[in-house]
Order: sequence, then C-alpha cells, then structure tokens
Amino acid sequence: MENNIALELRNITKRFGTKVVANKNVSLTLYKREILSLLGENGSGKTTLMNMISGIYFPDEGEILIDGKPAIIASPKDAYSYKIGMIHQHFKLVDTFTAAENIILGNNEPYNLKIVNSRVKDIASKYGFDIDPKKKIHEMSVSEKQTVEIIKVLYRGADILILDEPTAVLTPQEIEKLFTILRRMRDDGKAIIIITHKLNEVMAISDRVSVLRKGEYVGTVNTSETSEKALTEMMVGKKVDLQINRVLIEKKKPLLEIRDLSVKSDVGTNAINNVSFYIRGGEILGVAGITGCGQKELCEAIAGLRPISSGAIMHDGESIIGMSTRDIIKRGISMSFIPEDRLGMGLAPSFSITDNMMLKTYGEGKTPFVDRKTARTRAKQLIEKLGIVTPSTETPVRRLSGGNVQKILVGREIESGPNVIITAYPVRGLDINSSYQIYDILNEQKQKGVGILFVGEDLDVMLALCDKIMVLCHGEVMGVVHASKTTKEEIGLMMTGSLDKSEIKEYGKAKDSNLSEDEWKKIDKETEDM
Amino acid sequence: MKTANKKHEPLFHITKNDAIPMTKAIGIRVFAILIALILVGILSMILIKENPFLIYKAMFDGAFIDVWTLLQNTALLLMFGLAVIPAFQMKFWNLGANGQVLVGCLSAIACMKFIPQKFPDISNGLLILIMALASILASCIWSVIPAIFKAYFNTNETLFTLMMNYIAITMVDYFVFTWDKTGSGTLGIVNLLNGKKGWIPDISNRYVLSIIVALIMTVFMFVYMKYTKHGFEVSLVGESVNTAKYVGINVKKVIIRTLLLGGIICGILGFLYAGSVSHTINKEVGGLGFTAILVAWLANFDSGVMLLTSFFVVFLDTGSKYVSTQFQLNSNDYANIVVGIIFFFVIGCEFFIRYRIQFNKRKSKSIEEREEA
Amino acid sequence: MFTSILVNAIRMGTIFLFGCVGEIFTEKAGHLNLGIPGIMCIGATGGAVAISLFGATVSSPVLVFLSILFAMLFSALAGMLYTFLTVTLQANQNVTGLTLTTFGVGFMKFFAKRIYDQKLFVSLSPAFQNLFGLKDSTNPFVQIFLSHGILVYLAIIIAIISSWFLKKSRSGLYLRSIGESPATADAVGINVTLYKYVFITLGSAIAGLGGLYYVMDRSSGTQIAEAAIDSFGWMAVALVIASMWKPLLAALGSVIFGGLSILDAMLKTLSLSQQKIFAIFPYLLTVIVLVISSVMKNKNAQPPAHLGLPYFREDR
Amino acid sequence: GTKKTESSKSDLSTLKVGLITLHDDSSTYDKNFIDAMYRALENLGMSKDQLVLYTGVGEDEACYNKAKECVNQGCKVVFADSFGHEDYLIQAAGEYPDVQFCHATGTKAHTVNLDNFANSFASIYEGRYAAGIAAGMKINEMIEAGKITAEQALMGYVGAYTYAEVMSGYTSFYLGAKSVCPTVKMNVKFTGSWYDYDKEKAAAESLISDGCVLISQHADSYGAPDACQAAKVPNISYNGSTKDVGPDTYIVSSKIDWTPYFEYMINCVNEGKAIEKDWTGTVETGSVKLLEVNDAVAAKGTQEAIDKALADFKAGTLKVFDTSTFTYDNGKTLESYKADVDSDEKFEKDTEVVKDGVFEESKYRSAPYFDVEIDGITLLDRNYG
Ligand SMILES: Nc1ncnc2c1ncn2[C@@H]1O[C@H](COP(=O)(O)OP(=O)(O)OP(=O)(O)O)[C@@H](O)[C@H]1O
Ligand SMILES: Nc1ncnc2c1ncn2[C@@H]1O[C@H](COP(=O)(O)OP(=O)(O)OP(=O)(O)O)[C@@H](O)[C@H]1O
Ligand SMILES: [Mg+2]
Ligand SMILES: [Mg+2]
Repeated sequence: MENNIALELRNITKRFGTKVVANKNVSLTLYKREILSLLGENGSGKTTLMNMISGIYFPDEGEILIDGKPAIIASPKDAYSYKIGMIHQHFKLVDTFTAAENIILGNNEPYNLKIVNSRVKDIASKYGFDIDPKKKIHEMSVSEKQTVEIIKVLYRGADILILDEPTAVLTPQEIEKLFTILRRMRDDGKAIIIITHKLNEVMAISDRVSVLRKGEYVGTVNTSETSEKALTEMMVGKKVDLQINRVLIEKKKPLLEIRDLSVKSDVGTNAINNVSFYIRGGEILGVAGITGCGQKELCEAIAGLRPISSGAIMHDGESIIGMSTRDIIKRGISMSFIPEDRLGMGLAPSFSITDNMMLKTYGEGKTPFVDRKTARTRAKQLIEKLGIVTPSTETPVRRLSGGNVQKILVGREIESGPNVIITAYPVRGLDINSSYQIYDILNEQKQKGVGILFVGEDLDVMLALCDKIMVLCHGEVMGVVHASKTTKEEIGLMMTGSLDKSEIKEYGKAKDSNLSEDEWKKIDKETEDM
Repeated sequence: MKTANKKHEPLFHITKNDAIPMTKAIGIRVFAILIALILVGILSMILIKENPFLIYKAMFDGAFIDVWTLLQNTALLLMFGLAVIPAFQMKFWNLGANGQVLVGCLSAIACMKFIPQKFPDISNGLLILIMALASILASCIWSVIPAIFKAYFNTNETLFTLMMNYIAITMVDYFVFTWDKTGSGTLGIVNLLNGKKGWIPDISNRYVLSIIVALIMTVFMFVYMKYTKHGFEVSLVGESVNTAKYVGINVKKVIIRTLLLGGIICGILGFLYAGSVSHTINKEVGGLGFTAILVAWLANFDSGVMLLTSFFVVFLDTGSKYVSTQFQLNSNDYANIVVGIIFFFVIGCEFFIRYRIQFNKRKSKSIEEREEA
Repeated sequence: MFTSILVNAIRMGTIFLFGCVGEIFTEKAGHLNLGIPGIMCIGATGGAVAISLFGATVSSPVLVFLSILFAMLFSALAGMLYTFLTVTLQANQNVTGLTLTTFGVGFMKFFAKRIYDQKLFVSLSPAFQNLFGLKDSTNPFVQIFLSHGILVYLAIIIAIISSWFLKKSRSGLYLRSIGESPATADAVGINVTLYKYVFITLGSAIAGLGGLYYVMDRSSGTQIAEAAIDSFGWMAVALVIASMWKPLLAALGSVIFGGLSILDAMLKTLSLSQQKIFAIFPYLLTVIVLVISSVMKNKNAQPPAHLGLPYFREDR
Repeated sequence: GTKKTESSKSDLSTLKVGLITLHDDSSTYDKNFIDAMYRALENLGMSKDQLVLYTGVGEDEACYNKAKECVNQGCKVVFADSFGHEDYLIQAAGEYPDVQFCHATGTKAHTVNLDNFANSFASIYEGRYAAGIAAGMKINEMIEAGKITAEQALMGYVGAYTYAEVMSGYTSFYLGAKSVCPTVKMNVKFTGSWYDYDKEKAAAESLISDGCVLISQHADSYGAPDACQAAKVPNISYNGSTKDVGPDTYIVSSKIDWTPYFEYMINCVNEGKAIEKDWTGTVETGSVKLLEVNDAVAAKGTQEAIDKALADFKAGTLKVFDTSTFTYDNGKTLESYKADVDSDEKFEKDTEVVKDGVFEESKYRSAPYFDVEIDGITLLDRNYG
C-alpha cells in the first residue's frame, strides 16, 4: 500500500504575517491513480496548501513526502523535478508568446518548436484536446488558455496534477470535456487534486474528498459513500439548508427597458446584436449563455462602461445612453461583474476594506474631502452581516481569500441601495454556503422591488432563483422563458442556438412600457440615424 | 526519487511583513544610515587620511555654515518632491520634473527679459503675475503632453518624461544662446541693472519666500493626497485602472488632472527660480528632479515625511561637498560617492522593513534524522 | 565629407550601442535600469584601472584584453549591486538606478582622476583604435567598414549575437518570459532570480564597455574624468526605445544617433543656433518612436509587459 | 612662480581667501585657476588651509550663496573664475562692503561702482600672436618643402562662441601667422560650448577635411589636438601643453598664468590697498606665457622668434592690433572703431578704441572687446542665424 501513495502532507502549517494562519497542522494523503477533491469554504486555505506543494510558498512547519520520501519543495522548479504540476486559479501564461513557446518554457529541452508541435499534437490526440500550438495566448479564449495550461503540465510528464478551481470559468460543455480528460489521465496512472466549490462536480469527478475548515484538516471521505448534503455539513461544521425559495411578488412596471441594442466587442465585431428586453421591479431576469455570447458586453453597456453602436436603454422612462458611469450609478443602477480575474474590476486590491466600501460613494457630499468614518461603519456592518473573514476593516482586500473578496464586492453593491442590480457570476468561486447567502440577499432585494439582471452559469440555480430566463447565443436573444415553465434541456438547446424561440413569439416589448408606442417609434428612428 | 535526497532545505525563506511598529521601522533606517556613515568614514579615512570623526564633524559644520541656504535648498528639493508625489501615487513615473521646472523658468525669464523691453511702463506686480502664469502654463504643457499620451494611448511615461527633460535642456541651451548677445553662453542676472523688473520682493531676506511657499505646498499636498476626493481618485487610478473606470472615474481626466497639478507645482517652482531664487536660467537650474524622486520614494510618497527626507539629502550633499573642499579633494565627486553610498543602504534597508526572513531550522533536523534512520 | 561624417557617426554611435544592448538585456529581464549611465562610467573606470596597472608592462593585445576584462568586471559588479538591491532586496528600480548613476559618475570622476596618466593613456590608445591597420586608407569603403578599432567590431558582434540570442535561443526565450510575466516563468521552474542576476549583470558588463570604448578609442585616451559619459548613457537608454528593444535595429539606430550628435559640428551651412536645435533631434526621434509605437499599438514595439515592476513570488 | 617679497609673511598667516570655480579640477579651465591659487599661496608662504575653495558652483544663485559662505568663514577676499559668476559676485559685493570680491574675465567692474569689486584678465592676445608666429613659420616650412603652395596656406580654428574674447584671440593668432606668412588664410568654426570634446573634435576634422593644414583652438577640451594627431596636422594649443596628446603635431601653446594676479590680490587685501578695477596681466607681469615648443614639429627658429616677439611686447615696440597690418570689409583700413566697452543692455558701441593706428585692446577694461571681422578670416558659422 505504501508505494501506492503519490503524495503525503504531514502537519503542514503556514502563516501569513502574524495574524493569518492559512493552514494549521494539515495532513493529507493522495494516492496514485485517483482524483481527490479538495473542499472547503472560502479562505479555508486550499490554495495556500496547494501552493506549498507546487513550490510557490514554503511551509512554516510540517513536511511533504513524495513516493514515501521526504521532499523539499522550495521552488516551482523543485516541484517539477518531483513531477508535480499545478494549474493555478489565475493562468500563468506569457500573453505575447505562442502556445508552443509557453509549453516549452522552463522545460530545458532543445529549443525546437517543430518537435514541440508534434509532441503537443500527440498529447492532444491521446487525451482529446483541441489546440493550435502556433496561436498566441492573447488571441485565445479562456478555455483554450486552460487547455494550454494542462498540456504544459502533461508535456513535462507530471505524475501529480493540481487544478485550482479549473471549472470556475468554463461552460458546462467545456467542464464535461475537461472531466473526460481528467478521467483519462487518472486511468493513465496520474494522481490528481482538484479544487472546486461546485458539489455536483465533486460528486461527478472525484474518487475521494478531503475537507478543510478554517485552515484545519477535517477529514476525507470516499465520494461514493457521501452526499452533497453531508459534504456541506462537513465543510461548514453545522447543518445547512440548501434551498432557494423563489418568492413571488406582484409585478411592477419595467425599470429598465432595452431596445434594439447593438454593442461591439473589443475586437470590433458585434457582441450584442439587436437585443430587446426589460426588467421589472421585483423580478430576477436570468441571462443564460455560453461564455462569449455577449453577456459581458451587455452588462458593460448598461453600466455605461462600453459605448453602444445603436439602440436604446431606458431607465425609469429616461434614456441613459451617453450618460457617464457615475450618473448611471447615481440613478441607482448597480453593476457587479465578477470577471475571470476576480480582483480586476470592482475592487482596489491594496485598499483597505473601508476604502473599498466607499469606492462608489466617496464623491458624495459637498466638501472636497472623503468621509472615511461612515465607510468604516458600513464596512463593519457588512463584515458582520456576511461573515467576512478578515483581521480588521483596515486590511487590504488583496490579503483576503477569493470568496471573502467577492462577498465584499457583492455586499457593497447591494448595500448601496440600488433599484436595478446587474450582477454577473456573483457566486463564481464562492463556497456553497456563501453562494446561498448571496442568493438569499438577491431574493431579499427582489422583495424590496429591485429589478435584477442575473448573469449566471449554473442552470439549476437559475431555474430555482430567476423568474424568467433570457437566453443569448452569439449576441442574439434566443428567447425569454419562464423559469417555472422551462427545463434545463430546453435552455441548453437555446444556448447553443439549436432552438430559437424568438421566432415563435415576439419578445422584448413590455405591455406596460414606460414609453408610448409613438415614443418608441421616435427612438427607433433616432437610433437608426445614429 | 533520486533528486530528493540531494536537495537541501533552504536556510531561510522570505515572507512579506504586513506592518511593523513605527519605532522599529525607524530603528532599521537609522541603523542602515549608521552603517553607511561608518563605511563612508572608512572610505574617507583611506582617501583623506584623517580621523573619521573630524570628517563627520566637518560634514556637520559644513552643512550649517549657512542655515538659510540649507533651508532654501531643502525647500526647493521639497517642492520638486511635491511635484512628483501625486503622479507617483498614481503609478505614473514622472521622471520629468527637471524639464517641467526648466521650461517654466524659461518662460518666466522670457517674460521678465522681454516684456519690460516692449512695455517699459509695465508695473512690477503685473509683470510678476504674467511671469507666474507663463511659467505655470509652460510647465503644465510639459507635464500634460506625456499625460495625454499615457491616458489615450498608454505610452510609457517613464521613458517619455525622461526624454522631455532632455528636450527642455536643449531648448534652454538654445534660447540662452540666442538671447545672450554677448555671445558667452550665459545670461547673467536678468534685469539686475534694469530696475529689478520682475523680481518678486523679498520677505525679510531672499530665502524666506521659497521656504514659506514650500511649507504651504506641503500642507496642501498632505491634505490633498490623504483626505480629499481627488486624492482618493489618484490612489485608485494608481491601484487599478479598471476598477477606477468601473466606479465611474474618468481615468483619462484623472491622469491629466494629476499631471497638471504636478505641472502647476513645477510652474510655481520655475517661477520662483526666475523671480526670486536665481533670476537667471541655465541648463542646470533646478536640476533636482532625480534627487526628488529618491526623496519622495524614501518618504513613501508622504509629503509630511518628505520634509525630513529632503532635509536629510540636502544636509548630506552640502556637508559632503564641504568635506571635499575642506580636505582638498577639490571635487564634487566625493559628495556624489557619499550620497550614493548612503542611499544604497537606505534603499536596501527598506527590504528589512517590508519583508521578514524566516529561518527554517527545526525541520531540516527532522529530515536529517529521517535519512539517518 | 560624407565618408568622414559616416565614419564619425559609427564611432560616436558605438558608445550608444554598447549602452543600448546592455540595457536591452536588462529590460528584457523586466528591469528598467536607469543606472546604465553610471555603470558606463564605472566601466570606463575599470578599463582605466587596467591600463594604469598593466599599461607599462604588458604587450598591447594583452592590454586590450585586460582592459576589456576589467571594464566588464567593474560594470558587472555595479550591475550586481543594482540586481542585489532590486531583485533580492526588492528595492524600487527607478530609485536604485538613479542612485547608481549618481554614484557611478562620482566614482569615475573621483578615481579616474587619481589614476589617470595622460601620456600613458594616449600612447596606448592606438592599440584600441586600429584593428586592421587600415586607418589611414583613403578608400571610402575601407574607411567606413575597416578603419575602426576592435571595440567597434565587438559592439556590432555583440549586437548580432544578442539579437540571435533573444530571438532564437532557449535561454533568450526564458529571459523574455521573465520580462513579460515573471510569475509564469517562476511557475514553470525557471530560476527567475538567477536569470535576472545573470542577464542584468551581463547587460551591465556590456554597457560598461561603452565607457572603455569612449576613453580608449573615441577620445584616444584624452578623456576620462571630464568626459560626459553619463550623458551618453542617457542617449543609450533613449536608443533602447528608439530601436524597439531590438539589438540589430539598435546597431542601425546608434549610427543615426551618433550622426545626429556630431553632424552639427561637421556641417558648415548651419548657424550656431541651428546647431543648437540639432541637439534636440535624438530625443525628439525617441519620443516620436515611443508615441507612434503606442498609438499604433504595435505589438512588436512594446516594452516588456512587466518592465519596471517588482516581482515577489508570494505576492498576490 | 616668481618669488615675491617675503616681508609680509607673518601678516598673511591669518588671512583667508575664497575661491569659487565653475567645475572642479577635472576641467582644465578651472584647474588652471586652482593650481595657480595653490602656487600663489605657496609663494606667499600661506598654508592651504587658508583657502576656502568651492568647486562646481553654477552660474546662478549658488555663486552668491557660496560667496556668502566664504564670507561667513572669514574670507577677506573672494575670487570667482567664470564669466557667468560676475553678476552674483556683484550682488555679494554690494552686501559685504568689507570683503573684496574679484572676478576673472568679467566686464562690469568699471561700471558698477563698487569699491570692493574688481575684474581681471590678461593680454593673452599677445601670447596668441606669438603662437601665431610659430604657426606661420610652420606653414612657411610646408610651402618651402613643396607640400603645399602659398595659396593653399589655410589654417583652421575651432572656437567656442563668437564672443569678443574668442574673436580677439583668433584674430591675434591669425595676425601673428600673417606677420611671417603673408598669404595665409584662416577658417573659423564655432562649437557653441566651452567644453565639448566630441564637437570640437568633429569641428577640427571637418576643418581638416576642407584642406586646413594647421589647426588651433579656443575651447577647453582635447578634441582638436586629438583630431590633429590622428590626421597628422600640426596644432597650436591654448591654456596648456597638449604634447602628450599630440606628440607628432603639437607645436606650442599660450596660456594665462593667474599666479601673479592672485599674489597681487592677496597682498593688496592684506595691506589694505585698493585693487585695480580692471587688472590686465601682461608678458611683463608673468601672466601671459608660452609653453614649451615641441622641436620635433615646430619649424626651425620658432623658439627664437617667439622669444623675440615676447621681448618686443615687453618693450612696447610690437602691437598686435596695429591697423596697418590688417584690413576689413575687403581692403578697408580700420581708422576708427567704437567698441561696446561698458556692456550695456543694448550693446551700444560707446568708446573709441583706435588711437594712433592701433586698436587698443584691453585698455578700457581688462576683458577683450576686439570684435572686428578682418579680411583673411572666414567664419564658417556664427551666432546669429
Ligand atoms: N499572500 C497572502 N498574504 C496574506 N494572506 C494570505 C495570502 N494568501 C492567502 N492568504 C490568507 O490565507 C487564508 C487562506 O487563503 P486561500 O487563498 O488559501 O483560501 P482558499 O481556500 O483558496 O479560498 P477560496 O476558496 O476563496 O479560493 C485566507 O485568510 C487569506 O486571506
Ligand atoms: N423581461 C423580458 N424581456 C424580454 N422579453 C420578455 C421579457 N419577459 C417576457 N418577455 C417576452 O414577452 C412576451 C410576453 O410574455 P409572457 O406574456 O409570456 O410573459 P409575461 O410574464 O406576461 O411578461 P410580462 O413580464 O411583460 O408581463 C413573450 O414573448 C416573452 O418572451
Ligand atoms: Mg483559492
Ligand atoms: Mg477559491
């Protein structure tokens, strides 16, 4: 049995500064030919632990054994020499290089791209990847980049593979493909650790599950002998209720009405094409679609961050086109977009929680000075309300774990008292408990009469949470369906463009629009002239 | 695995320190300066063959021979630092303060020299006002050009502002050369024999004005950066451009506005050089831009702390120049070496404030034991 | 006349070329080394030390070799100091670089003055100036291509090798990856710190040769303590931008920069004030290249993405 | 150095002297002053500690501040060496009437009316003339040897600025050469800076490539001598021997020795005597010197010819700017010339300086004011363009 163990961690402790203990006495075993899922709430120290295996951090205490022998991993180079490869939450790729150049980086084999290309093709066909080695990274989609990351590790012949939240940025189809590949790799004899917050994925892919809680090791179970509920309890340490209760409230007038909107993407193609829809107060309108179908551009256009090429955006009966982001915020439209790179938009990483609280409100008040006192109080309230794990209100958010960072962002947006919330992937990277907290908050807002646009990834969640779901495909609306009257399968078909409901029924114009038919016509004309 | 046995545990590893007590941080810096001073002492002893304490004493005496000049030079350096602080906070590496001050001074001098020739009856007050405006305008142009390109095209500002310095220097060379009809390549004191037109009246003596202006600016900048909405925006843009855009900040505007602020300070400084400090211009006027960067960085972009760092640097420079003449080294190079060495230590010691070295003792033992077993 | 201008431009340009290629290496490693002007001064001092130590005793080829060695050694040490401060001690690059320049200028003037023996230096300079012994030929081709000293050819050879290295070699690829994304390079097991040490030091050593070249070749051993080597250093930094981080373009650019810096003194038709305006051109040219490449978003003319930023593995 | 009276040695032992220089001793220009000062102190039996020396003082308020610091340290006399220091020294002189301020190459002492401010210079044009004779003789030798024809007798001159000091210098040099070689012509090229090795070298190379067979310069670097050595063209230097740089081309150099003035200045202050407002050193005072003649290059008899010229200057029988020896404007003789001696703002020509057929250089003030463009000299570029 002994030589069946690929990796063993013994009593690993890691501190950051004097206050944060990210891992405390963690012991873990990984067998060959298995997929181990690492589960834990946000900030429970999963990434930190993995980073010690891959040589990014060095443990303060404890030891790592590989093949039963003590190993010293002081740098990623050491990790590679032990045949450990890690795919990080944030991709580590050189943007200006091609895939092939990235793959041979650090490989210390002769610099011959021809050989690389053919070996990459071999690996790709063995595991079923799809990749062009000559393509530059900055021209690639997220999943392509991830493919490069995985091939990079395989190319070096890694025996131990660590993936930190690889699915967070992938579409369901892509996730399925990834899992197939991972299974093949396991069957090939490799040991794999995967971190994911989605319990269904844990159940689907892993052989065993290890759980961390607040930096400490809780235990390991065989996947086949556990359930999502049991895992959740293990993770959180108490019983939790995983139910989304869709509250139904009386319909209100449309708050946000969008008509014939077209928006260009960064590269100049049409990201959103002639889209019309509306959001009522007190409803959650879900937006489903595969990555790159235009959700990002749509959100940015509404928030005033991206110029539109044509169309109308009416808020409470007034056009907000051409308004500055600031004026749009003032009208009560809040946007929180959780990008793939979480800290990229919405927060200032080195700012304290307090300062991040006032990012959108610092301009309030007549004096030229900022009001930090109020912001501090608000920060305290938020920390308490959402159970954010942090040493103090003055801690830079950069120091917090991904999940906690996100709670601050979403929390701040909601706390600002908006009447329209545009939120994209608000639970991306959040643990199950936190995710449900967020859903609860959204429902709460909905009850207050706030209109919510919810761009999501998990169809099960959307079906439970949203009132209606608008499906986008290649920048066009495939239709708007009532969540209670549709199925996952139907939405899936619409997402890929196989089913187009918009042709069956006219959509996008509210019966009780804030604007009269004539006014719409006028707008239509104006936008045509644009 | 074979490699495993060959590897040794690293002796130590380095982690970030979140915050160490103020006193300890100051202690580390003082310690670094002391070591540097000892090194300087040893070096000087070899070169000058004198008791190092005599050298330190000479350094001290030399710096305080004329307190007013010492203070004025501190004030000038301080203002240079204030001019670059907001840009630096925004992570805009403005290496161009030299050039910005130079063009400001150049245009103020131009007004000072030529307006009274055209309009002999102009009142001094009006002339001074025009000079101030001209100087600020020129400096602003000089700082805003790289800012605009940075804002709209993300042009590398470090290199751009560096080049703008040299363009300014060559321009000064050109104008001094064409204005000076004696043909000797220097301008002399402008309007010395012409009723001192355009000279800002002294406050009690010729040094006080610039010192007062520097103090006012310091207070202003301290408050501006720490407590105002503008200051908040500057920091936010420096922190993350995307976030700034997302919260509705017009990033382009902030970049340009902040550099304009720097330009205004440089303009005032250039105006002070022209109207009060030098009354002339040459290529070297206000050549403190690079030193100011060091001073600002040492102060961690805090204008209050910069009062200290700029005084320290001026003190060192004046003192060591005095040492070199006192002991017949006959050159300024000694001062450059001294300042260089002390800076190296101060720069280096920041590491021990920001990071912590963690020794890995215990574990290595356990591994040895294991291998023996 | 044209030949004479071109010859002068090449000779003047060589000092920029050394500094520029040295700085390219540093910048490819992600470090903006504003200490290059100082390092060139320190290199000049190193060369001068070798000459005053061995000038009277060894034969000229050996001396040339020794002074090249010393110049590289001195400037490499200065480069290592910079690397130690900016890489190991994580100090700010701009601040460290500027300090190194202050220090280097002082160091050169102070020590060079003390070891300088004009007669000796001048009498040894021919060993540096005339590799093929064809200096006095009147044939323009020979004048332009074959009349220079060994360091001129060395500069060009270094530029060619560097270009190949950066574009075609494995280590060159690794080096570039560090300048683009050190975290990536680190994660794939490239020893980022080692690479930075090696290439910043190497770059500094190359730049230091510029100082030696100026002292022993361009100025025939007449200039050292009073030489404006630091201002050539700034031109070299400018040339890095103007040549878009490409050593071969730098070789071409160095001739242009060299030409611009002496053309005014050689042309007869310009008035003195027009000559003064001439001095602006190299800087203006650099700004224009900088602006155009950023406005056009020319992917091939951008600074390395991580230029000037610190890298600490545990940062996040 | 010439040993002066030893009488006042004891009195001098407490006197403090200030010296302010533009660069430090790595610049040949400033080194000339610093060395002369040390020599003067030695000659007067004073110690080095009695000197307060500030090097690297720019031509701006730094000069005033340093002058003030000299005073603070007890200096009774302060000397500054650069033209651009003058205004600031005058400011200081106004504020400290008890301290004497002296300045080299300045023009304002006779107009500002301050008892404690004085200018000084030397009749270096005489030295240049003598050096010019050496140049002319070398060219004659070339003509005789058939290397060039009399019509090809073209000299080149690298000047800093079109400034009276430079113009006076190259004209006297030219007149010296012409006095032995009547067909000689000269081209002058300016660099627009007092010190720029590369520009001076390039300028000299360009002159050589235009056919100049001998080069001289008034700029402070080794650029021109070095270019001459490389091209094997004879060279006449200024302010110091360049024999080490151009062993095969250096002929002779003229220079100003400031030691006599420093001794004079210190003695005056010590004895409480007034210092001459405009002191002009001469061959007589030992201020104008010609340095070693390089026999390997110079024409035969050069040393003798120089010695004779210097003796004639001493005796007053030889005048450099004798208007019968040159013409201007294609053949006109200079009968009357008004020079701008008081250097007013508008550069008005105020003083008649031609008397009895001689342009009286350095008579109305120590700094040169000869700025006539005479026939035979071509200025390739000039200030005003
Ligand atoms: N470089 C760092 N400096 C300081 N604190 C850190 C650092 N990295 C992690 N931490 C802290 O260590 C703890 C564990 O963080 P870690 O990123 O390992 O959590 P995680 O389990 O991966 O969480 P998530 O699911 O949100 O990604 C957190 O409290 C975090 O704030
Ligand atoms: N938010 C929306 N955005 C765009 N189209 C919508 C939206 N809601 C409903 N539709 C479309 O409007 C048409 C009318 O829909 P339906 O009557 O089924 O829903 P509803 O609940 O009555 O709509 P409403 O919320 O306007 O009352 C359908 O074609 C539907 O697809
Ligand atoms: Mg994590
Ligand atoms: Mg996570």
